[in-house]
Amino acid sequence: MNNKTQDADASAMKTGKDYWLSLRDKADTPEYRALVEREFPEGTVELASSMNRRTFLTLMGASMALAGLTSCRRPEEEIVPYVSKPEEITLGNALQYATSMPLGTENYSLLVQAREGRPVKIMGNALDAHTGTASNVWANASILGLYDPDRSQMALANGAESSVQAFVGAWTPLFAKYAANSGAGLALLVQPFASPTLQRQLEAFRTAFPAAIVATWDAVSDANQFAGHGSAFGRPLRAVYDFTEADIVLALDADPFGTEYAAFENARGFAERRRVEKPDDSMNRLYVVEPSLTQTAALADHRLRLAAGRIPSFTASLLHAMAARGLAVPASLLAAAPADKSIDTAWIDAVAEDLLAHRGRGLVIAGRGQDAFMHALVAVINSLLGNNGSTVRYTAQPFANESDPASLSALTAAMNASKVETLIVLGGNPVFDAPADLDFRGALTNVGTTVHVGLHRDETALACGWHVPLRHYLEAWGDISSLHGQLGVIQPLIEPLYADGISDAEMLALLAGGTLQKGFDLVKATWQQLTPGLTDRAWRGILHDGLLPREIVFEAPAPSIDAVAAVLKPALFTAPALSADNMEVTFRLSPAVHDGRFANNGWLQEFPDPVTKLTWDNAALMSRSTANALGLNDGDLVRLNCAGRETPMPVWVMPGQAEFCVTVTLGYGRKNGGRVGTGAGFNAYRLRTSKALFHATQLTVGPAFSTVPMACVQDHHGLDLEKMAREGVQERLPQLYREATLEEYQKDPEFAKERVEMPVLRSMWKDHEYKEGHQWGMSIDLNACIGCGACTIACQSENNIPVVGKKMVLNGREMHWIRIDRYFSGEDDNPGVRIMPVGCQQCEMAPCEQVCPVAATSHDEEGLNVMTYNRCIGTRYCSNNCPYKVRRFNFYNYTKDMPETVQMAQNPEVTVRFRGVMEKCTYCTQRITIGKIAAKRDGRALKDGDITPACEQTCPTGAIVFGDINDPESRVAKEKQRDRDYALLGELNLRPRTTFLARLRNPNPKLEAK
Amino acid sequence: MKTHALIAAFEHPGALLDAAVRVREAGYTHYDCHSPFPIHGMDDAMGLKRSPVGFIAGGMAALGATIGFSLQTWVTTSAYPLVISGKPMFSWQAYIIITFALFVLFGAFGAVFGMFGLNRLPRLHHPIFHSELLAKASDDGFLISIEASDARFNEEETRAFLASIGGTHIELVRGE
Amino acid sequence: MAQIFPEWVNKVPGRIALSGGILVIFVIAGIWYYGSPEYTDVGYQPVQPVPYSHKLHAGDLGIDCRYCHTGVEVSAVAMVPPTQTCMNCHTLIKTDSPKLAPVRESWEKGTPVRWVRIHKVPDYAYFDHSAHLRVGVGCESCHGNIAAMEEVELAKPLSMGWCLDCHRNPDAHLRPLDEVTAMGWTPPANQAERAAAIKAQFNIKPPVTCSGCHR
Amino acid sequence: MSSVNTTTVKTATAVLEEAPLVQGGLTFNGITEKVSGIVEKPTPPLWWLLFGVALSGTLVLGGAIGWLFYEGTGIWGLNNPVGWGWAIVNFVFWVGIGHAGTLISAILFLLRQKWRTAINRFAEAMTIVAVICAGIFPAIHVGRIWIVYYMFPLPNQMSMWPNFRSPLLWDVFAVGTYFTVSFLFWYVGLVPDLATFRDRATSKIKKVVFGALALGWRWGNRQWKNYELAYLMLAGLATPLVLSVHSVVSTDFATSLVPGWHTTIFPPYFVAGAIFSGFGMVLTLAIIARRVFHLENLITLDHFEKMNKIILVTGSMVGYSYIMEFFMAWYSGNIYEVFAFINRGFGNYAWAYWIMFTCNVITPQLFWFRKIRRSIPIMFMLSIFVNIGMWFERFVITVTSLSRDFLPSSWDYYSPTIWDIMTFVGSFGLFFTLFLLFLRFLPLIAMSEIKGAMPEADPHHYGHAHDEVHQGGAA
Repeated sequence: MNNKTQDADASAMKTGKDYWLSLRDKADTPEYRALVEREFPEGTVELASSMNRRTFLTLMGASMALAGLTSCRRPEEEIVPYVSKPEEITLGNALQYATSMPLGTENYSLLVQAREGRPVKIMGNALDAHTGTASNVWANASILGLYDPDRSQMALANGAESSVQAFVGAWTPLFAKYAANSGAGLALLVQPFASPTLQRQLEAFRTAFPAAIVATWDAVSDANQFAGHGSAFGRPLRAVYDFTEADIVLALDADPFGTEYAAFENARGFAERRRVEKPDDSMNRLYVVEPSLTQTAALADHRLRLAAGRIPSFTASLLHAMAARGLAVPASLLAAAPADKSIDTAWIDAVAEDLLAHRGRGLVIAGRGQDAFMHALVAVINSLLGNNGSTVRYTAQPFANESDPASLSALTAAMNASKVETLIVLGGNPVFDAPADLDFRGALTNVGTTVHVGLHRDETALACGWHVPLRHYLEAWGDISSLHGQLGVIQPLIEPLYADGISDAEMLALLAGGTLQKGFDLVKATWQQLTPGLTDRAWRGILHDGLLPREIVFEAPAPSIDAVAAVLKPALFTAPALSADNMEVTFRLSPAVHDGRFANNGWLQEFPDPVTKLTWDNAALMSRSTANALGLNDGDLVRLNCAGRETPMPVWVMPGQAEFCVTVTLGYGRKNGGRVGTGAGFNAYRLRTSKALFHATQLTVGPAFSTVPMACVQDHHGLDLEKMAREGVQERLPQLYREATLEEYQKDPEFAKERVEMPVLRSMWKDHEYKEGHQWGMSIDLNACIGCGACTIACQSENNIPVVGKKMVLNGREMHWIRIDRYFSGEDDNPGVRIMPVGCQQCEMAPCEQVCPVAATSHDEEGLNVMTYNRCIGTRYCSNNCPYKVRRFNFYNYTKDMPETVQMAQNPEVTVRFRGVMEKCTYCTQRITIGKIAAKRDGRALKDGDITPACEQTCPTGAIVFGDINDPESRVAKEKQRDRDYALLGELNLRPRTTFLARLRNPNPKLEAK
Repeated sequence: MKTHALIAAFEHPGALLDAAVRVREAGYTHYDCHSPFPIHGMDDAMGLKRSPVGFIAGGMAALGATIGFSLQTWVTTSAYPLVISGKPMFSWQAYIIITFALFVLFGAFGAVFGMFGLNRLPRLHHPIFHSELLAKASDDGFLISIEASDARFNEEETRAFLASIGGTHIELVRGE
Repeated sequence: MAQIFPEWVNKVPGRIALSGGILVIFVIAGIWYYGSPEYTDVGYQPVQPVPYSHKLHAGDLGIDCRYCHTGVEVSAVAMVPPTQTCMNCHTLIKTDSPKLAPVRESWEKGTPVRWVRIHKVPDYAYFDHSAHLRVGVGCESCHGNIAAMEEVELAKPLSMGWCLDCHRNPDAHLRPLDEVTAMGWTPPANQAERAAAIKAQFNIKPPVTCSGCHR
Repeated sequence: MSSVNTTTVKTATAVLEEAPLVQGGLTFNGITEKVSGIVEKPTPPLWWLLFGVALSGTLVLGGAIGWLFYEGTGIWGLNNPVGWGWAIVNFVFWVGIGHAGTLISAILFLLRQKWRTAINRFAEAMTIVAVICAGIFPAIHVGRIWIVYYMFPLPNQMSMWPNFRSPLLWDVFAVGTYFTVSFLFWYVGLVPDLATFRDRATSKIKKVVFGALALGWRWGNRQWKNYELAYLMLAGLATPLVLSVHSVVSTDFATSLVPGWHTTIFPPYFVAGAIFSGFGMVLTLAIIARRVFHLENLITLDHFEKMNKIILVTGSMVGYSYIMEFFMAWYSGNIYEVFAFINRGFGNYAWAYWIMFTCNVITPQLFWFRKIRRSIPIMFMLSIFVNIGMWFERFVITVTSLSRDFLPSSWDYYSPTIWDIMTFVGSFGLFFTLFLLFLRFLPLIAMSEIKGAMPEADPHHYGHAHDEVHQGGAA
């Protein structure tokens, strides 16, 4: 949508409903259906065409520069003002509203920027002490989810268009019936949540229908942990880690900085202990044991690859090694958990000694994929080491309704036994993601009345009799509770885009109470209960802040060793040997599309997996030697067979994968995933059973029967580098990515600058001096970067970066302005991982500028390397001459066929680029300009931190620092003073404004020597 | 129809060269030697001065170079100075190539159009084209034409003179 | 060989060269004049749905620009006023003027008045009203003397070159803040000194590089 | 100079004298008849056949460009590291081809190499056509073709000017100048021959057309005097120009910092390569034209042998450069530089490198043998190899360097699409279309110049002593 016609947008908002009704009609055309049915939607390029106004004008603008060659006057354009203007809106100025995003039981406190009543950008809410302005990939991308044109827009009743009102009509007699029989025959399947209002409604439902079945299901959850902690503590508690206190961290098949819960806070705490500012600062040490390389392992000081099924053996061996070194481990425990001598004993001994040397300052974490007994055992180990209460505490999340896979099994059993007459699926997509052995789709056929309430007309919606559209969280009222007990209000920031729909709170209230109530009233009522005596003024304050800071006290109960020992059995610690005939499969949540719920989000589909760098696809990850043993290569399409269940999946060779261990990512292979999600990847849920939700053995891999082109943003084409090229990469890596061990750093704090023999950096001319005014610069701390990629998506959202589709990515044309480079070093089997965010480095002596024949890229007064899209003729010479290859070219008109709703997600402060134009990171020049104007308007001086680019703002660990390098007091100037500061390819004398702080590792000397 | 010129053919380039000397020595000034290719030594034989084309080309080349250099200097230092790659506004090294290109371009224009100008070309109609003999110069004819406008021109005498220096196929060309 | 061309043909090349030269000069001059925004844009005066007179309201009645264009000092866009603003007065004054019928209709039915845009910079150029108004650039500098216009027309070319002229040398356009909305303003004799003072006061360094306007 | 001296000189030169340039006892008239006859005789069916093929190639080019304009540069195989692909390769290739024509017409003219007269017209025409083909590519390869005029210094309402520091802008001026000067040079040379056509013309149309094109040339020495000096001036200007053009083209690469591009050796190396490839193309075309139009007496084996020697020399220079590049990379000790060159020889595009090396360095060495220098089938084949090799040279430089530059994270592999191929093939169509039109309608051998280079054209040939002339001249 056009930034110059805010007035017009405003009126569109006002008459929003009619507008969207007509769009819905449009969306039902045969072309649209054909699109949805296509196997491989190739991104935007080939979608049905209609030139949008903005791009048309971009073109016109250029041709009008020919000025008057046409005799006609300019096209007439209308200004459509408000009839009566809403008080809070000042046209042209952004407004920020606080709200929260729920994801399972996770809570993201957000600040949403809105333009003329239309949310355009999501940021973290600085008032949330635990996350600050940070947010993650999913939160950032959820803005696109709001404008998803494939979101369900109207209720369906047996496939025919219907309405929420009609559903209310249909529910009323059922309500009466079940109210009378206590709910016998009624079942409710919900997704996990942590919400006072939803919890209250669910209680009301249970009270109204005591005989009804209530199940909670999410494909990936921490149920194992609850079960394990249930046996250790007698209660299903959740572990909360304090990384700031931990000197030694051991992650057992865990990804605490990646896809597991509380990842921001974990990463933040971890990074704090890595923010080494001077040589005598201390630093933590991270050990990782896992079957498949995770984002967490990329940060590890030591990593051991081990099949998921053997992690218990490792843990037992560790326990024995610690016992041998003086840890008082009860004999019952040692007997129940026998050691496994076949695992690298030197490694185990080193970890054992390290943990023992840091009692109370160590931390052992079991991943959510590990079985319940492992969580119990780990709780005991932490307790024995004295870490309990120091680095790890426990809590039950307030108002949380956690996922319980057993409840889904019970529900399906009841359905199959025809004990369920009416099933209501509130959110989620169980037909797609329920364990394959439950055959949820088949079970549905035994239920008389099935109701699905969801955002999309997905697999479950089509399998149910009723489908009721759910409101997106940005257009509904709700509330939320965090792990820390902080309460947040979810507020609608926009009138619902589609007239027909219902929020989850409203739905639950309807089910429990039989009448349709307003979401706002439900939430307000809950909060009046929560905070007795809530005044209007206080309520407005809460709505303004979006949250009510509250801290619950975490507990540190002692685990019952006897109870844990009773759970453990030696049989649990003997994993069968893996071979080509009996491989292990592990299931992983997608860092992009989650469990499949974000499959129709183009930004996320095109988001490169932080470790594999794959986009638009998942794959069967296996090690080089496993692939060789099976005679397979990248992109080979094979059939994975796990105990009789089969799914096709392309192979991707992944360094660091345990032998005969295949890892697959969930969430792909949607059949009714919308125009973007349908057909992307392959469905791994087909292999997943309720007994083995995270890892299973008995996997066999069939021969290749086809190939799939895999869109990897690095090593495009899955190009296997020749030996010569591999050596070349390894040779230059120490210069590009500078790192040292803590010890080396202490000996030589200036090591980063000495990694390259620098010539004298002198120019043959008098250099331009950037001394006046603000001079912008950036510093990226490689020691703090966890490679999560939130910056990539935040940037995409802020800067209107188009999604180009799989075909284009395959051709090396992805558009991300800031990418996360990932390199492997060392051995293929267990490589070191190097992660480095690279955007435009804003070189002072930018090589791109001098080669542009039309001066479309040049420097501004503040040292920015600016790119003027409307001047660009597209020679691509600048990109060729950029040593960082951060410039991106619009090979096609990528926004040509952007659906109107998606256009609403565009940031009006940034030009939408037309075909044939080069683009790149600008340090968010629009934010700089707006920040400067705002300061001038208010008559104040800009201060450090007033202006933050989207990447810095969203970075969970504060690895990115931006500011005025001309101000010696600014954070960035200080960062750049640090001894670890270095410029990527600094020897080229381009004087990049972005510099990096070299990474430090803290290896255990005992293991390093080996 | 008035008389334009007398035109005569000679056997070969050598004969033409000799004849040219004779014509000059006889005091004729409005005459020309026509040949299918330039004949070495003919300028001396006819007593012609060196062509000024070189000066025209040289002057134009200098003009081109000046325009090129000053345009670039003006644009980058005065019209719209932009910081490009941190280099000085006045980057004379970078201007050399375009300066040189315009030097050559203008020089070539000077040479070609200077030559056309000096030769009064294009001139599609010329009385000499009434001559039947002239076309031989396209092929293998070596001709001398003496124009009637010459002070010494006398149809009879000149005809006899041409014959005396070896001219054959003597033709009277009549203009309009 | 015979004469191929008649004698008059000899004059043709010269004439072609001459007329070609003249033609080229005319074409260049034509493009220069007719192609420039001074010609193509300045004077654009479309018919508006309501014959609103700025001369009457801003000139004769002396209503300040900011009464209606409320965004001008606080936002990038000056904002065309909502119907509500019109009705503030016109519920009392000229309540049945036929000229105001579209406004009343808008107010009653809640449908906006669809004005025709006159002042427009391209989509890729970002102009911020507040940034200019707050440092003393008068409305008139870009819009002309609106108070003298019965119906608004485009007074300035709004081209990039025109913007740059002022960004490079803003002195003639800087006023004390309380005079920014004044129309028909003539610079005082000591404008140079006053401009220097205003520049110092607001630290005015108008950007002349690309990022000043393009994002 | 006495007649005795003249005889001495004659005797002395007889030893050094090479075989006559024009064979078969052709007279001035014979040359006129031979060359004019080609145009005057009815169009041979073979010409129609070739023209048909070439014209369809041109249509393919038009189609490919049309689709390009409609869809954007995305239809090509370009990607992020490889921003320049076949379009730029073709551009450099065609510009290089053009160089032989100017070299033959200008440099050999200044060096008084009379043998040039048999092939210079033809080579110049090839230059112009090749530069037309070349000029297409920089124009169409840009993303927004409709504003390509931003590259010209035109006053505009944006107050914007082009960036004179950009080698691409230098290209615009250098190639534009090159085309203009080559065209003027060619046309000036054509004027006397057009006058011959005019004088021989039989139909009214031909008379008017050739009459107008000949501008009223009268063969008079008063015209020849200015003409000769202008021609000399043009040769003098074109000589540094031709050397500069490919040097400027090489700065597109040499002034960048891409390893494999950033090389000071490029200007001379590119010029040598250009002459090399240009002679290869002249040879290919001359062999065909000689055969088709029976020009054996005008374009002799000696001409071919001389060209083959130039190919041998320039091929060796190019080969030297290839080796020197490796040496300099190794000597620099810069890991990116070293890698760029090892990658050329042994990386993902090694196949292209070795095609290039074989065709440009190894096979031309066969020209050390006189027999091969004078064997038409073998030299024809080798000339085609030269063209293939030189196209690959540009491919190797452009694509290999870009595909793997500094940061391995951005490395990618470039492959052309059908549209790249169609555009390239189509450019050959255009080349041959224009060239065949030239062959059909214009004198493909410079009659006037070749006559002037014959011994019979020298007044001394007739045994005449010119003492008096010289005295007269001095008087």
